[in-house]
Amino acid sequence: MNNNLDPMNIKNDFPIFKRTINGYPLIYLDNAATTQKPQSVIDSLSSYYRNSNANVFRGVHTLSIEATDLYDLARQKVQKFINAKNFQEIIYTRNTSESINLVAYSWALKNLTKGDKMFISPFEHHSNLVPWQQICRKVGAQLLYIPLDDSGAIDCDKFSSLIDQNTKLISVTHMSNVLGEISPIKDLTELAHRFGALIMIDGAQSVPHMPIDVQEMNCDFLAFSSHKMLGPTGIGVLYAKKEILEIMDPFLFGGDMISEVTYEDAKWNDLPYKFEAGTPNIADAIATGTAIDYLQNIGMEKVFDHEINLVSYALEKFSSLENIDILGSQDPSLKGGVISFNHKFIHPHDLGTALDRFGIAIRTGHHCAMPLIRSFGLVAASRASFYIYNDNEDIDKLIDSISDIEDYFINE
Amino acid sequence: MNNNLDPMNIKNDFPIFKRTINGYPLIYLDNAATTQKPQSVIDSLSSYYRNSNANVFRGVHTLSIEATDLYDLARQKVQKFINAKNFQEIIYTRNTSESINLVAYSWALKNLTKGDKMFISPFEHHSNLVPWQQICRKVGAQLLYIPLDDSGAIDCDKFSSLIDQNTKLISVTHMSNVLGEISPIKDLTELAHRFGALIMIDGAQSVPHMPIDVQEMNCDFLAFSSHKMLGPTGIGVLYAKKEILEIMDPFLFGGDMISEVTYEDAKWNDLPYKFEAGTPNIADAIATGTAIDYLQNIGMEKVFDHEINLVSYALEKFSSLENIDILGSQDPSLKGGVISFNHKFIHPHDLGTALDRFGIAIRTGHHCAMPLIRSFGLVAASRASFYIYNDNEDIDKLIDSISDIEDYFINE
Amino acid sequence: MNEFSELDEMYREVILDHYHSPRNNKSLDNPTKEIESNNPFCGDEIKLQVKIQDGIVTEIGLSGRGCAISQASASLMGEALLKNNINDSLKLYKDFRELLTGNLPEDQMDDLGDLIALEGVKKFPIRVKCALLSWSAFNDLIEV
Amino acid sequence: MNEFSELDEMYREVILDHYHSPRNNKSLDNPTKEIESNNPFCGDEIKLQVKIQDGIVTEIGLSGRGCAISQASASLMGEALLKNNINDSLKLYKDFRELLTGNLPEDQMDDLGDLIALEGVKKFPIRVKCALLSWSAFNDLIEV
Ligand SMILES: Cc1ncc(COP(=O)(O)O)c(C=O)c1O
Ligand SMILES: Cc1ncc(COP(=O)(O)O)c(C=O)c1O
Repeated sequence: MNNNLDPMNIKNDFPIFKRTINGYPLIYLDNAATTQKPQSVIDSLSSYYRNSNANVFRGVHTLSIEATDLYDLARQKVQKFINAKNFQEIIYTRNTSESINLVAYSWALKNLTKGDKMFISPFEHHSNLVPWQQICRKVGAQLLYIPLDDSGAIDCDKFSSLIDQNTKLISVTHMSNVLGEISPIKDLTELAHRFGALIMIDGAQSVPHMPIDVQEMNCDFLAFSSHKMLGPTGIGVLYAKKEILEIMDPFLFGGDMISEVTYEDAKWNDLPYKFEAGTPNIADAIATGTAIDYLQNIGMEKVFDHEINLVSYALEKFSSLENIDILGSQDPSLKGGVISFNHKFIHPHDLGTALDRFGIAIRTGHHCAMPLIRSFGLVAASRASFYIYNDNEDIDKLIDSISDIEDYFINE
Repeated sequence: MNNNLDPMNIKNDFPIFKRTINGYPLIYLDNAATTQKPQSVIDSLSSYYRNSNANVFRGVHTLSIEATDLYDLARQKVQKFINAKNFQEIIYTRNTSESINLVAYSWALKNLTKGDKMFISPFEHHSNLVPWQQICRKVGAQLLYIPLDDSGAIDCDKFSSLIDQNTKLISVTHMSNVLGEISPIKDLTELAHRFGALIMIDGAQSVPHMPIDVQEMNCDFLAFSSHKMLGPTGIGVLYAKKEILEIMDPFLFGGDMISEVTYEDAKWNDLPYKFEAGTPNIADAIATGTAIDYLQNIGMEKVFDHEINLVSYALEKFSSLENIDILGSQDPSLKGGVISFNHKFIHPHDLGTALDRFGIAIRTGHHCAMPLIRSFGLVAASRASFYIYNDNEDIDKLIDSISDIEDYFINE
Repeated sequence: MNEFSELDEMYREVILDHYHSPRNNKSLDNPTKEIESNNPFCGDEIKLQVKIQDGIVTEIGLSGRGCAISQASASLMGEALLKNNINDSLKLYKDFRELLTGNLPEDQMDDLGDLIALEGVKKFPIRVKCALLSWSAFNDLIEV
Repeated sequence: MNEFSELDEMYREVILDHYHSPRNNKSLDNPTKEIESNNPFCGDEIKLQVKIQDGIVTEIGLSGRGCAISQASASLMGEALLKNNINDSLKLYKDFRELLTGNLPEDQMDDLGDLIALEGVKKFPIRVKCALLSWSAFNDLIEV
């Protein structure tokens, strides 16, 4: 028991669970969209603004020095969290979407040309799909999809016969925000590098939920969002290998990303600052460090194990509901803590509205993955996604409530 | 008296003034870099994360609906604050720098071509300079500088003989973050429009300090940052006229900015969402609304008057220090609450470090306006900049401390 | 259970009935006009066909998929349009929209007939779009 | 005033003296090597010229502008370099840098001579760059 995390204890650290929804205690199962925040993260924000708020860099006054130190320290925490080799490899952005756009604009626009190929998977969130549609169209490159096997999983064998020397980039989600399925990153990375292509990992759903070691993964780029891992909204990260960042052009221009400016020209600042224009999101960067402290205090192995346990339990429970179809694999060993499902007779929006009456928050709709949802013959689906404060009881309540709602919508 | 704001009372709303710096009460004169935050803004962040945190749009559960409502309401507050005609004209960005880059990428890259001209002033912050250097170089347009008169102010007469039909864009700071001087926006806007050019206003230093009415100003774009107006870091605004936004291409691609996506193509969402990719900075947008509430409760006329009074008082006081040169105009009627100065014998960094011993925070360096600082024959300068919580006593202490420091550095 | 009493305000019996047994659920061979409309965000889809004679809707074909509210609203709309003058129906649309998004005066509510069953949707603002999808499709059909 | 006692740790008398009367403040006609270096962020500038004979710095020319720390440190460096073996001076740089950014053992401090006057800068980490500007210029001058 000592080796598992204790969701009840954890829930106490999250003030939002003190509130009720329609008279019910909140059961929050929308973690793939954004997670709740522990008191320590909220305190980190107030403490910064109450005690140390100032603009960073170059200030010689105490507040500015304190703010700069806190800001740098937070970046070191991010670096250690994903085991990046260098401090300079951690770039702050607004969110995963901006991290991907940064690579699209600063790397791909320059390095993809007519006739080149790039691959993504059919599971991508719009954020790892739409930027590439645009870039490939602009430069005349081909945007291709990694093939799937009969079970609907990424097929590396088939893929290895499609990838070639003209392939310059693979960008693939580490874990699908719809299906929860985990991509074979290791094989894909090896394949990419064998053909001289770079590989970008959309880690929005993986970094918050499992141990990540970018040196071991050997990926070239990794993107993730703080708000999906207990941190505040408005801040995300792009990890990239230093040697790649060094030859990339800056993306946004302005204060802090330059070292010298004349009326005619400008020189870029060192990494990581070269990619961070204007006053950074100081407070949220610092609070991201606090979120990482919280997660590391638990341990990312435990986080992952806990979610696997939850998803196994949930899959088993769901199998008792005969009108429910699970999207994608039902093998918990292939999945993180995300389950999307469809009710044969109740539309996701009706189900979502009804569950909300019981205080249960699930997500319904296309989950920013329209083409994937359509590939299941659907236009919308329901999704329950878990995190450290969820427990089996939450799942029991979800299943029981769905049964009650079935009675209401179907039998009445 | 009733008609003036009361800085002592206001100071009580800002928890940071309870702390001491090196044993002294904090005297914060670095407001052009970033301002301090009232308790209400800090509370707004915690309250959001404690009670309503969820991802916005499309969610049918209570938290998501609440978060979306709060997020939309905040945008309405911004809209009213600058008197924009439409909700759709308010785009959230990270900061002023990103707002300017958005226009550079989405408007200028498409609408400027070889042989075109654009003008900026010699007073620009790097954020309103470096993006244009890059864009103009890329498209082969000329980046030109609005001429100054003998007093060093923008010379609209001379300018009117330089601007022509090939001029496509003027981008100019409303108030210089170094000199505090206010640009003749009205004349520049008329000139721009007479020649069919658009005009962008860098409002980073004006929107926080004076009443702004974009309809009356008739500018095409306006950029500003929340962190310089009592709000949190990590959020800024681009205002643009709806008809211009409508024909602009999106900038960042991803979730939330699309309405429909297939594996091959995507359709853009309506304004303002078309320009906001990925999970927005929800909490900081909401807190920006709270900052606006605070400012509007005082009244922006009063804020402006207060700063003019402070700057008049400070200029008078500074004239008693014989070794100090004020940069730019000394006429308080031309300036907002910013004074940059240079000590004949004490380097800004030594002065800044020494003032910090007395709890006084000023900024020293190039203030992200290197070419302007160099045009004064300097490489660094000192800057005191004011806001609603500053009073004459702060200025007295600044001046007295500078005298003491002079004794230390010069006579010893 | 009392959670359902709140839900009942939105999902009245007549709505569930129309959802489960949509009226005019067919395809017309030679419609005067037809339109397809969808809300990509939630995936509601509606196809509306009408035969019009002398300003009167004489036949209606409806199909679609989506949530109970969008599908029931379409079915209820079909009944309201049928055999009615188009201009009267446009006026009905305006009143119905006002009911859900504004403040329709009590005395005008009577004219809405069965449509009043959807009044409870007002308490769920996020679902108002669902109730209006078919109606705005009808409006587009006529205006264009 | 006691604020100045803290400042005194950084701005010792010897530093202010070197700041006000920089040593070797001249331009050499035929330097063996010369370098210009600056810190664009704070605007400190330094120009260093050396004449070198048999591995020994025989003459030195220094000029620049900037804060008291950067200019005094340059002046102090000039005195330390003059008539000294280049390799010894590079070793001195390493020790000096260690003094300000790391933890130089007590027993090695003696070798620093007058440079120890800058020890107080350590308490103001943001100013360490100022103290090291001239030294890293020297390092670049030799290494390149
Ligand atoms: C005039 C002016 N423009 C632009 C900026 C850039 O603002 P931000 O750093 O918030 O992007 C500043 C702030 O330093 C400024 O003073
Ligand atoms: C797999 C995946 N990629 C990208 C994103 C986009 O993240 P954000 O909205 O924080 O930019 C998400 C979040 O919804 C996601 O789940």
